[in-house]
Amino acid sequence: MARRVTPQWKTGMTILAWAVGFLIFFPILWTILTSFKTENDAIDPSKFLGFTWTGENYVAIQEQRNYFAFLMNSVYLSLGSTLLGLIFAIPAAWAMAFSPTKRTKDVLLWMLSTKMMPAVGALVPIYLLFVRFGLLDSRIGLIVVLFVINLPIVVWMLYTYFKEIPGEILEASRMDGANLRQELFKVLAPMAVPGIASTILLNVILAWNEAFWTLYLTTTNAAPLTAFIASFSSPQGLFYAKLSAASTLAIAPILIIGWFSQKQLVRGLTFGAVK
Amino acid sequence: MASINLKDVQKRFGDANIIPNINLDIQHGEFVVFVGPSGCGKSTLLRLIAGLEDVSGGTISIDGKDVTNVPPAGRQLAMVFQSYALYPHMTVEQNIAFPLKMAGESKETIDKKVKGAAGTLNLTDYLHRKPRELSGGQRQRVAIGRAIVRSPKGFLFDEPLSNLDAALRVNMRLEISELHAQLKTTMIYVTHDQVEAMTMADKIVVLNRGNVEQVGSPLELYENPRNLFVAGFIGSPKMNFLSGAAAEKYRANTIGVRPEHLAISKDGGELKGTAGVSEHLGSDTFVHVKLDNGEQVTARGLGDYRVSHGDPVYLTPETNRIHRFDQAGSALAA
Amino acid sequence: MASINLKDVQKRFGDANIIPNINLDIQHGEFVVFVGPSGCGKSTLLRLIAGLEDVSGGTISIDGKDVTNVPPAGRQLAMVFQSYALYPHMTVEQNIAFPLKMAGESKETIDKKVKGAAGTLNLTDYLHRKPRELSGGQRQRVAIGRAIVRSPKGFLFDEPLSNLDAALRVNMRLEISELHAQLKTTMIYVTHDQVEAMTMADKIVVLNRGNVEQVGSPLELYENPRNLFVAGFIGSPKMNFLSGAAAEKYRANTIGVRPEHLAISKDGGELKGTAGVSEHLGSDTFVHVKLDNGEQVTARGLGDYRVSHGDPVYLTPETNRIHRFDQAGSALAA
Amino acid sequence: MATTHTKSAARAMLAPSVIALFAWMIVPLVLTLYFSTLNYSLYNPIDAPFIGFENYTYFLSDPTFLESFKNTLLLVGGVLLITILGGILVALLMDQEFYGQTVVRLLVLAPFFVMPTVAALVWKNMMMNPVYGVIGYVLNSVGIGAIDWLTTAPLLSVVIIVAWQWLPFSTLILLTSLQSLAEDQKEAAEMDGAGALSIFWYITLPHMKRAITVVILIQTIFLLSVYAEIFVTTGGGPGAQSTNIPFLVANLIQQSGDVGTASAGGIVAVVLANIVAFFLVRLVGKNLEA
Amino acid sequence: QSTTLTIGTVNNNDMIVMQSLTGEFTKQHPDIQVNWVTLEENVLRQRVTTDIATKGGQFDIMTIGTYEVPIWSKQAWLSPLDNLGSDYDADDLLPPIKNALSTDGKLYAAPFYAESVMTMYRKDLLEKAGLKMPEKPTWDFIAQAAEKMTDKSAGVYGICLRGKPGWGENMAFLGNMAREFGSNYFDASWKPQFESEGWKKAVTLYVDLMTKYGPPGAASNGFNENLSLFGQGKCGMWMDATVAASFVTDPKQSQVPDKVGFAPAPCGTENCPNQGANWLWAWSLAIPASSQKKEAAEQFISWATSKAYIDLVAKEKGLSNVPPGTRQSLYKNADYLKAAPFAQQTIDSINNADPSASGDKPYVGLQFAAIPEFQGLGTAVGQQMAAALSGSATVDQALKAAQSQATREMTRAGYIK
Ligand SMILES: Nc1ncnc2c1ncn2[C@@H]1O[C@H](COP(=O)(O)OP(=O)(O)OP(=O)(O)O)[C@@H](O)[C@H]1O
Ligand SMILES: Nc1ncnc2c1ncn2[C@@H]1O[C@H](COP(=O)(O)OP(=O)(O)OP(=O)(O)O)[C@@H](O)[C@H]1O
Ligand SMILES: [Mg+2]
Ligand SMILES: [Mg+2]
Repeated sequence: MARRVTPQWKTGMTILAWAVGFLIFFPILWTILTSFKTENDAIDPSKFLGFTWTGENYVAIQEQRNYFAFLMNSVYLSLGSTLLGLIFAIPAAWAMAFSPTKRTKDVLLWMLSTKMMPAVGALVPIYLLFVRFGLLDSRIGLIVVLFVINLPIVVWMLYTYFKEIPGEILEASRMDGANLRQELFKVLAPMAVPGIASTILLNVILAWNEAFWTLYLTTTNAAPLTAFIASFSSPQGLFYAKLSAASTLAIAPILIIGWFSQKQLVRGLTFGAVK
Repeated sequence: MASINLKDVQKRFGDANIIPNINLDIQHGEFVVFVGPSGCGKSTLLRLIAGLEDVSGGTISIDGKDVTNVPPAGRQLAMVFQSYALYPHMTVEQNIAFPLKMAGESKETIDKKVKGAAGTLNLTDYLHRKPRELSGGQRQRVAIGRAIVRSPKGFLFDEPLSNLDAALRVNMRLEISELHAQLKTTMIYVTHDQVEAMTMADKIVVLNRGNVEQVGSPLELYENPRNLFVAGFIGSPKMNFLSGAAAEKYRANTIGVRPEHLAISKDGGELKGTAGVSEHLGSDTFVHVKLDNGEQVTARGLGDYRVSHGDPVYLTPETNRIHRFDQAGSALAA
Repeated sequence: MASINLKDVQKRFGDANIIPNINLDIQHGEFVVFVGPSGCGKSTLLRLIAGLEDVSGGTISIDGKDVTNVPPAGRQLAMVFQSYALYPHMTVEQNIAFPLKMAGESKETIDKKVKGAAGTLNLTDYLHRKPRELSGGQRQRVAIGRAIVRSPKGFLFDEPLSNLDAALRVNMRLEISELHAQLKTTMIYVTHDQVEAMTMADKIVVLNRGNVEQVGSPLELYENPRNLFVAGFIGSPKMNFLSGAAAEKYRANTIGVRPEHLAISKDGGELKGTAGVSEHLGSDTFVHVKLDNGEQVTARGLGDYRVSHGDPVYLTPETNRIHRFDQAGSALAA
Repeated sequence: MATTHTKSAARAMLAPSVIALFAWMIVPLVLTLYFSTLNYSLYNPIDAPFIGFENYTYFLSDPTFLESFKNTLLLVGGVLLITILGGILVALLMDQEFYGQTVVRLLVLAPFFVMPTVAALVWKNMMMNPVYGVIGYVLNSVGIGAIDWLTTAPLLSVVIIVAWQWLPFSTLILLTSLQSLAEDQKEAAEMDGAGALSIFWYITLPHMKRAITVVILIQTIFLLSVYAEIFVTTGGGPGAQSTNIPFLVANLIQQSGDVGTASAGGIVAVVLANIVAFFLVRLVGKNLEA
Repeated sequence: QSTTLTIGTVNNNDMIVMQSLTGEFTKQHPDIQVNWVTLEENVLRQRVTTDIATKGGQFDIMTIGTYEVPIWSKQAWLSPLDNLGSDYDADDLLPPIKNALSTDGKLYAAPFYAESVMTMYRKDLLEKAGLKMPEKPTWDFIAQAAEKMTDKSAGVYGICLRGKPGWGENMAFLGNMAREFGSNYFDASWKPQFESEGWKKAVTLYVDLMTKYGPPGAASNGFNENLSLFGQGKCGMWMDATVAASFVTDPKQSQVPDKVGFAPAPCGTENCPNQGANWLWAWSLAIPASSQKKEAAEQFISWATSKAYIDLVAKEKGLSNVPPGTRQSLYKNADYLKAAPFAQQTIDSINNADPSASGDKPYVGLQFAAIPEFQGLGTAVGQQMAAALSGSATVDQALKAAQSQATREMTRAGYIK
């Protein structure tokens, strides 16, 4: 933890890491660049940076659809379902990580197995239910759906992270008179910050990118960015640049969320807590 | 302040029967020390009392109330963990303040109490550090601090001073004794340190493989160990055991003499042997002697006692300090 | 077997200057014990030597070769961590075998050595357990086992016996001493236990706030502490310090007398006082006495020495055992 | 650790999640089971007679069914292989000290932020297209010649796209796991004479075991249901070369409106997924404990 | 009080123009508000199908095609458009289109724009090749021209055709082409015809042309991809929907706007049906029977498919950009015929297209068969065709597989007894 790395090593790693990062990021970079091209430049793969920059695609897009309405829905849906997910999953993961029984593993696997049903298979039943309860095109209905479909993942992730935390620290808090809620939110949660941060990030992304239910169960009031994108994929005529602009708009907010949560994905905190 | 009673308490981990059956009564305000070999079940017993583990059988009551199924928070005991179990995301200050916060104390009270405890524990300079930036002993002190700021019904200390230096340890010993004298709170204290056990305890419980070997005041155990195990366990360096002719002379299967009751001389005495290694502690010198009958004993001499390896020496036990044991290892009446 | 030299070694953690400047020579095959108050930098120094931390300045050499920038593996030292640092996913057996496996030993050799070490450490029954199923002392023994199975150039022990019971501790002490006698490997040993320090060390290094206060053989430190700090730190209970008239009598600012050199009597003596608490260790009794001039001192009596709280007592220091210190705290020549 | 009290608390804490998931599972499941026995077409929803297992036999006798099943396994296996191995390597790299760590980490995580549809569109049109795509352009300029990815290697193309999307996930999980490895264990291993490789093999990898297991299980679940990427890029073709089970089932309902057969297909998919999961759990499940 | 209409539509250019002009409509009808749900074609189709089939009632107006209208109107899922207003002039609609959108003489959807098929070609390249486009091109001529026009080193490919599998993608083209060689999807007893002579010839030629003279990656090229290729000047000829014409002649989207010529779709046999114009499609607006806002919805449809709307677009976006293929009056407008060089060919093609059922063709539709099973079946067959094109199967294998798959499906659906 306290050993210096040699400057050569650091330089080497810097080059390697940036190269890998660049390669992995390249398709997105290309999309962002393309979004500033004219449609004719967009289909010429030899134009990397040497093109005339234009913002016309963004203007065109905003003229067609109200980006912010979709954005706000995406924000509501992903944050809402994530919040709901955490409220349900933190206790559940705590239970399975720190009070395991013979059946814990089965329960965990069963949770995952609820995700095995192909979504289309459940489409008609769910659609009928939504019609029945008047939930179509409502944010709340969709938040609930996104919450349940991601719940197994959230539980799983938290479970793994919680498992790494020495149980004795929780015991200490019990001795210190903390009740269950305090144990969970004052002691466990802060210790698991990196894990919870990546879980939140993951869940937000999954909810943000969920493109089946969000398309089928919304029309306008609750339609998120997936619907926004669906209105830009493959229109007639050249569309790479406009598609890129729309994609950039759809990715940008979550990249920003990623940027902030990235700082939370810090080194594990348990070091030094127990012998 | 609480009385704690264990009735037929048992604990198994899977197949391993760690605590076969323990009965124990701890009175209001008593200072009880658990001693026993490593792995004998001291920490487990503490955790059972704390409510951190379920008993496999039997009942635990506090103040006469059966608490066997009461969760830890409901038992109102404070504990210092052998492994410290600090909150890694909190500073020293927050760690110590945590139980007070849980008890809903006011900010000023908390502040005052934390400052006080930190002062006692020499932690004032470290209040804003996180546990990972502390030395081993400092971490242990934080763990102690966290336990002593509250006013619980009883304290459970699991080797709380093991990583402290002698001076600090003496201080802390006095602090804890004083705390006890002040609050008259029941305390259960696990230690491997003979000095701690002897000086702090009202009552020592000697454990061995999950069984109570003997319960009594420190001097009682020192002077009248019930059996070979207790005799060998209490006192450091441990009691010398002699069998054969030397023992028969006292009509016993085995006799025990503590090093401090074995006078050493170069001129003459009851038992003859050859000096082995001498350990010079400064205050005392422990001479390891190989008796002519092949038995190995240790005798205590003065701090500046010198004897060369291989020299013949003579040892004389203080007759009235001899402990006699029968074949089964039980002590025989004096 | 290696000589280890520290030259102007410094260590800072951020702003905190933990080790201002240390020079230290450790000879081939020496057994060196580091002692010092909790938080004084012992573990840090060990980690610097091990190569687990970078020095902020200065050089470390092993066998005359500068290893300041050599990674731990290249230094070929074995270490017992204060925090144990066991591998949680490996059984006891695998934990102990790990360094041997890394050294590419054959399966049989590994097996033999692991069995051997486990026997020595009373761990044979636990070989297939994972660390989390062990008691504190058992974990510590695994950590020791992991270090001693190999044949490194030197050993670094960070409070390796702190969680063991007295009997086991004596055993382990002898085991380690024997290991040292056998292998003649350089050993650096951190401990808070006076007995360990006094009996095991060829050389004790007394640290205080990251500085070396004194280096010397155990008896040297005991008998000729260079200053008040060392005098107070070595020996338990600690040396009594007297100033004022009593000291002036010996032409010193302060004089020090160890409890064992202070004869206690109810009849008469040099210093008069009132008995306070008596601590009965069985082997000895420590009587805390409040002198008439208000100073607080401790005297050692025999194990069965009894004196009631509040009784007048008289103390007589052994004149030739008195330590004299000047105003700055440095020892004055005898 | 566990006491009756914590155990009953645990049950109470687990209950809401279990109930929510159970409801989410059982309602559609029962309805789907019911539909799967009907001759229920979206285009003729009023008249849906009971036909027993006919939907199942029809679905299972679909000539593309076996190929889809094989493709499903290949897709899952291929992506897992790439993302686990790649994820470990990238996570190790990201764990090193280098300049611009935050930025690079974000770059590496970014593909996961991209909606599957968008990712597929971008790869199809701007990367893999032999005329407009960057890959083709690069291959052309080094003289190898553009490859028509989606026609010549349709399944591989889908694997590449999906792996690109999921690599960040495994990297993220593995990186978080790497960072929770207590430093003193690595230090102890170093003291024990372990080299970088040994430390990785004996300390780091066992530590990451659970994380790897989780990545495998979670990804498998998602990969078993890959749809958008296929829909956008190859449309399952040519032939059925890149059709997987979900795509097959989805086509039934979305192209033919055949709810009955799609439901049967859904049930079959669930069963198959459970079989796959069962073997996976046998393979890696023990890492979940402890 | 005000009514809010939710309109589901595809993201094609003409619809996007319609959205941008919504303000004009709401100005005229201040009590009506309009919410647009714009989705990609496939997604929209699935979305509205689910909704209408489950009576979800999410949409007041849906954009659907000539494929859905006959099926849905038979299910009574659509409201007849009997109240489009006095000045709507339904008789001005092109007869083939109007027929295709009517069931039992009632109009169930109003055409927004319509298309048939034609040949688009590069006049300059053809000239360079020393050829001249005949008035009625044959596939023999096309093959010859494709060979001559191809110059792969310059990135010019003689012919671009749809390859992307899908009933609305490659099957639209191949269904049309098969008819140019005299074959249908099904015979009078609903037996699939994929192994008939016409299909064999058509697909063999198609694969042959595309592998020799087509662009790389043809098997994943759909309408849009070909549009880009053609606009880039990479294609010599392209047979596809007539709507493409306004893009390839638009200087903003095309690099060859004035080098494009238009000709009828080629024929493979002497007497090819409908002169080769075996394609008819109209994106149309319809009202689900479940809509509570039928009146307002009809007002909107009336506005969006009216002559006045065409004038409005002409004014705002230019005359050549008006939605084509729906109204006779547009093709009587000399200005339009001048501004849109493709107009004549478009109207001719549409007028030639006759989708109605006949003796040997039991289904409505040309490039598709208007039965519910066709989507799935057509797409599955389309996959086989793509496999043939990509070389992973021979033409015979592909057609055989197509035949057996289709037979299986039709048997199950009860068409084949
Ligand atoms: N990472 C760190 N950041 C800041 N300060 C640190 C860090 N690690 C240790 N320290 C400080 O350095 C000093 C020396 O620590 P070290 O662990 O060497 O003490 P020690 O002598 O081993 O004490 P103990 O006997 O209590 O184990 C302590 O005051 C400690 O708080
Ligand atoms: N979770 C567990 N599973 C199995 N055995 C266990 C578990 N926890 C403890 N043990 C065993 O129970 C015995 C008693 O352990 P305990 O921690 O109570 O010992 P201890 O007396 O505190 O020892 P020490 O002085 O070394 O701390 C030990 O032999 C230990 O190996
Ligand atoms: Mg213990
Ligand atoms: Mg230390």
